[in-house]
Amino acid sequence: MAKAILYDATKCVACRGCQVVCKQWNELKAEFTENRGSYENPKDLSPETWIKMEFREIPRNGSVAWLFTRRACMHCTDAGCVTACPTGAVYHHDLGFVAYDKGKCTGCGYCVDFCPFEVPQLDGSRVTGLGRIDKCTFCTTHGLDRIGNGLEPACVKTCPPGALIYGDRGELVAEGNKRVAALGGNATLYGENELDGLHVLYVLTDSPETYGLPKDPKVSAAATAWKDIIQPLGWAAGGLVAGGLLINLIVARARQIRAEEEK
Amino acid sequence: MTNHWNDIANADCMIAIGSNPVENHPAASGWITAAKERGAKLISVDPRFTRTSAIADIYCKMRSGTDVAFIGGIIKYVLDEMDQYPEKYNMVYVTEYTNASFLINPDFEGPADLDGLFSGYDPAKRSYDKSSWQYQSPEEDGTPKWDKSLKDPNCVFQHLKKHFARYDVDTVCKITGSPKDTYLEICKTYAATGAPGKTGTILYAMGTTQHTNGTQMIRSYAMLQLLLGNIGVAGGGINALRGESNVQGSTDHCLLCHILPGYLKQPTNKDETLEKLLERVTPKSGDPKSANWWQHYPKYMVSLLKAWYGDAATKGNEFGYQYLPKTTKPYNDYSWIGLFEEMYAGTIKGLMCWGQNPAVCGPNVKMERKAIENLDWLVAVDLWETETAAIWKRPGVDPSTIGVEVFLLPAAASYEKEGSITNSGRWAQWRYKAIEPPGQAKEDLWIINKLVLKLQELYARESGPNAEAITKLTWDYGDSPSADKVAREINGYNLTTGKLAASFGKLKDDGTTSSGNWLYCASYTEAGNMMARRDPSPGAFNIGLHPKWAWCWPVNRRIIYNRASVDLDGVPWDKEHPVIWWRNGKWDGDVPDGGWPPMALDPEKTKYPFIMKPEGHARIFGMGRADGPFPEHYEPWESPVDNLLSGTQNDPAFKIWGSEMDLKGDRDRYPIVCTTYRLTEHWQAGQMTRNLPWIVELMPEMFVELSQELAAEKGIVNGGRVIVETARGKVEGVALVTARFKPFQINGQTVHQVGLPWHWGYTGSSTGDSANMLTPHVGDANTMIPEFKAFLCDVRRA
Amino acid sequence: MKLTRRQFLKAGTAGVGGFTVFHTLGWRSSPGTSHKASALKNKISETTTICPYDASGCGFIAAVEADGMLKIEGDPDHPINRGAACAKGASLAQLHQVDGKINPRRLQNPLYRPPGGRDWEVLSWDEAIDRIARRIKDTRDNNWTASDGEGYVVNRTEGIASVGGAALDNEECYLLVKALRALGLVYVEHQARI
Amino acid sequence: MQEVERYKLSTRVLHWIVAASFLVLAITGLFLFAPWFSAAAWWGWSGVAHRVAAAIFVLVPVLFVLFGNWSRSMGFVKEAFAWGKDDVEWFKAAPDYYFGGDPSRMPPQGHINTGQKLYWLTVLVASAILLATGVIMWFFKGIVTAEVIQWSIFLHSLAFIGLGVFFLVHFQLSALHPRMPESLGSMIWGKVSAKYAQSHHGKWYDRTSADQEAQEA
Repeated sequence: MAKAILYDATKCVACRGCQVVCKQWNELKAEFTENRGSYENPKDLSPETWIKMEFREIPRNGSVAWLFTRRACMHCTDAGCVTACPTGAVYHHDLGFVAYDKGKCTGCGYCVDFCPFEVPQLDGSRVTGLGRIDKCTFCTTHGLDRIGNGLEPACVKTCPPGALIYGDRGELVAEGNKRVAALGGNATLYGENELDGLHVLYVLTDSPETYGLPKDPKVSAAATAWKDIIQPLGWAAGGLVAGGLLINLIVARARQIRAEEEK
Repeated sequence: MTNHWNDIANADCMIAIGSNPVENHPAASGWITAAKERGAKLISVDPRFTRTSAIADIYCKMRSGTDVAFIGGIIKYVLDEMDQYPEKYNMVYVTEYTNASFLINPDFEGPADLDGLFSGYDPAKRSYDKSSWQYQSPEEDGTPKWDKSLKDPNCVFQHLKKHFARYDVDTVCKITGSPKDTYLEICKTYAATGAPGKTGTILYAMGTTQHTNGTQMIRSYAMLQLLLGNIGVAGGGINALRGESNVQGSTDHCLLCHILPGYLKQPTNKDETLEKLLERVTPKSGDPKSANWWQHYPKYMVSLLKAWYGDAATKGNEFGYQYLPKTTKPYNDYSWIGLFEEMYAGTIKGLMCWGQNPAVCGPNVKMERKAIENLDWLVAVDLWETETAAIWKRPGVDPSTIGVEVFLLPAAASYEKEGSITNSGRWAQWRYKAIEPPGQAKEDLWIINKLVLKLQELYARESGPNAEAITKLTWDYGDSPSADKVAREINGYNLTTGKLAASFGKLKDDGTTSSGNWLYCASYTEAGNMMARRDPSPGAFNIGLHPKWAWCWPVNRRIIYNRASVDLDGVPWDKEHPVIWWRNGKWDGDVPDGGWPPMALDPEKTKYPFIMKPEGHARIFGMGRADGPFPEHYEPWESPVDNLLSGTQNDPAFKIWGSEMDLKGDRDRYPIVCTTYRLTEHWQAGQMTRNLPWIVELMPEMFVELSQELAAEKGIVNGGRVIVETARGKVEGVALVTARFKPFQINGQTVHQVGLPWHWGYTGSSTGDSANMLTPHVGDANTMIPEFKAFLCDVRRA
Repeated sequence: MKLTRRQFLKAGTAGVGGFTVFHTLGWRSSPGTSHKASALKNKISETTTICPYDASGCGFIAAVEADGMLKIEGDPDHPINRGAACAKGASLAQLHQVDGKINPRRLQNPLYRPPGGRDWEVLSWDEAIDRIARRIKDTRDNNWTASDGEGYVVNRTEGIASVGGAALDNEECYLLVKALRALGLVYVEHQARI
Repeated sequence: MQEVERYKLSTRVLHWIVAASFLVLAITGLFLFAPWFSAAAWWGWSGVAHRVAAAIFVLVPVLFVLFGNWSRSMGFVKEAFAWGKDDVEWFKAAPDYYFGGDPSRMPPQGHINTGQKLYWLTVLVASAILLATGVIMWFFKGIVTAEVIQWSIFLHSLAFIGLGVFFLVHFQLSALHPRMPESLGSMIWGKVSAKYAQSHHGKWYDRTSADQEAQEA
């Protein structure tokens, strides 16, 4: 049974307890930041910041609305990172979300390159490519596994207004649709069908773009091409040639020996 | 809070005014969300669109310091409606439970007659002779003189109508700068909670208290709530959302100049004997239906003295009353501003700071820092190197020129020790030690104990003036006191049996009981430490009282004045959310405000519900205040506009101090309104958050919020640097240009307002300018709480 | 074992309903004595505490491991916050510990700065208490008002002031006010005024 | 026994430098095809090795071209593109020959034979692709669109497959194949026997011996 998080932007107050509790649970360090004319910080997700709240001011009804959005891994079903990850370090957990096994990571950074939400971030040197890649693991990091121990994710537990709910994805989709219907207007449930279904669902009062979310996210064909073409092709070509060469070697040697004997 | 956090969920409408609960009480604000889920409306009134406004159903901007006008307009709206549609309101509540029907001395005149003043004003003393503000003498049987039809021109209700007749919507909006249609929507929405069975709550905080007329603003809230029948009911009340974890407890224990534990009065010089004190402070009522709870004052005072002086407190020595210091000046002169004025003048030589950081948190800190510099010695007990302790390190000073000797003592954090704290909803909750404090850090309890033991030793050896006050002080906590033992002392004992006192009803004035704080009597009984209880069941009527979770004063009553939540037959106004209910000859539900039967059922034995007032009725007319029995709109001390309502520009009764650093800015030089506030991410003077890396990451720098319009005018860009200057000082910060601040149209004039968080200072991991460099050294006429929220500034690009 | 030792921070009682109002929730009652309960492993201590920031009175659970690692999360049994924590509450552990070590900003010794001094000096507690008590006594005795200008006996000192208390526990506030008034202080103030 | 110089020292040095860097590149790149090797990635240090090797793989030949004999270098490059009728013959005869058939049916070959030429061509083309896409992936993140990066990754991998597979053939034929006993040695010592040269690179042998004779005469 797939699990998910429902984020209700109408309830969120951007207290950012989730941002901090995520750091506590996952033992992440604080980052150096600056005030850039906003309440928002750090600048973006990073290996030390797996979730951050975004603040947006938009005009509404002659006044202003202050929209808050959760920015963290969306745990896509059609996940660019999972598709692109050559080693299976990023994988779909049995419960549907995108988990991450650091032990298998080669640091290739393809997950960074193929995420339609630009969630995983490489923090390190551009020259050497050395650095850390990390992202929300839905609290399943080895040794810090809440889900496996029957707990809800840390961000969900900490959310004071209950803007985050953890549960069966199907139920949450139904709940989200109910809330969106009650809100009316431009309200949207984001994530029900995007990328074959996200495991973080958003109840939004307005269009996804208003909240900075891509309207119709897609995983690049190149990601699929890598997993579906490159890897099989690589093994097929490599295997065939290696096999051919082996036969060639055996045959050639045998015939040469025979020729020498004949001589 | 008259009610408590969980109770907010029972409200039908909530006004957050002078508060920003979502940002400053984020977790408890879950109960606001819970109310909204039930369909309740949230109204956010604030000069700035906040995170509370972001989830509000109605947001209305209001210029800082104009609350009385804002609420006055709603009161007028309600009074007008009461004339036309009395059935929409709970007139029984207004007539029977408040003093609306009481007749006032015919000499009384108000601002409508006296150009903004009340009768009895003496401009030279800036104070009132209140003799005309009194009830007419009661009938012979003790019954007050009243007119239950509310028609007598001398009754409170008619005075009220006359007073607020001037607060029409147009005038109000010209003063506050609120959009008229939004304002009317608020009047309509909130007035709807006046229907019997409907409830509204007012959530306020320092945005209200920190004005020269803050007390009157709060009174305007309370009066509105009384008119709407919203006090004592579930989902109602007026709720001060307090800002520090134990500021309720520290107030209850009265670490304040004018009171002793349990809100007993600090004796003045004229209270020469205990008898004279008790005579002055114990209220009397001739009305047999008035419980007049404070008549028990002597029991609480004597029990306090017994707790402090034990066997040395005897009838013969007035229970040690003479050991206590007495004051001479009006009490406000000893309060914060007066204290720092005296320190500045050099009277005060030594200062102890217990987890407080005046160099950041005080008003006009430029002056208060100078005052701290004047001390001979300073003891700071804290977790961190505070700005106060590091006063000699502050930017721009040469340490060698600063003579103050500083002791900085390392204290334990909240979970490095054991004890209780009392939240805003009056719940006293016990907490435990999770980990040893780092290094040599010690509990404050340990530090206080060591100091007192040493002082007792010194005075026993060397003596000194009034030495017995120290040597005879009961101080038997051993080398390392346990919070448990102290908690028992606070609760008090029956000294005859040696058992813990069961409740303050059992306290006596003959020296046979002790209680360190009568309000906390029943918090620790023979049944155990009530504050440590952890049964989360919601309790009676399922309104979230949680009566077995921890303990709340008084006597575990979760909603105070709850006898006003029922009609004269003891039946709840709101049967969906009953607080108490008279059934089968007894009260069910919360601990009632006295167990007397309902007013209509047993006129002999019953008592009025507002038991803390000698007249038993809630005071719509409040004769106790320094600046008038009704709230009147006055402009802040520094204001960009003239008072539109009268020729009296400022509250006439607050004290103005005269040191050379108590400067006032004029509106030509400083045309912009400035206010200060807190953020979700930081706390108070900032040491408790500016030293936590996770928090600093979220809010790394001091900033200034201003409107796009003002920024355009001044050439300020978002993310750039900006300087805010007042007559007192200037601060620099990052400019946060936002659509959440909008200029006000005040009587046809454009008035800008800017705002700054006040969390920064010069020590710690994240440093920045202190907003209190800007604030004035004036305070409320009644409480002397400083004016942090409305003053004048100018803004420019750095 | 890391996996199980995390269980102390219990799952929210609310589950999918999240922040459902108590009307529909049905609180499970827990034993009245469970305050220091349920150390799951002998390497763990688990303690309930109340948040030291605003006056909401939110409950937290502090868990300490044998190696001193500290984590503090909202107490799911607590009626006010039901396991929730804002940014400040969620940072509580950093009051004590940052990245597994004592917060380097915490004071760990009594410090002394002499008049005109340019730096702190470390004092022992005994020395600190002795010196402070001496300052208090001297200042009190030298600035003693036995009777005021109006001829009344007042027995007070205006030479010493005390501020603060909202960050202390009730028991500490009480002992403090008891001591201060016994010393004859009248300038006693704290956060409630400002 | 008479020997013929087949590779100059500089050529051999260049070959082995390029070969070594290629091996590093191939192995560190191969981790992406072989998840069970991921531990060998050493938390991304393999990526560093890949980048260092890439720099060597690209820069060393470039330096050789820049500071070496320009016409000789161009001669090498031209060799890859010089195709003729003999190459067709070679393709016809090669399968049997390499499976140990009668060598006499092989048409005479130049300095490098058709197969080697094909490999050399692959090296040049694939390297160009690897270089271009590699540079994009390395230096242009955040500058070009995600799509460009994504397709660069695809092409880089594709080029690697082509080159890698051909490399296997090259390795076998030059180091293991019984028909090419002197091939490996020639790249190490630079010389082959005249007999080997005559049988494997007839045209070249004829030309070089003619040159030699001319010089001697």
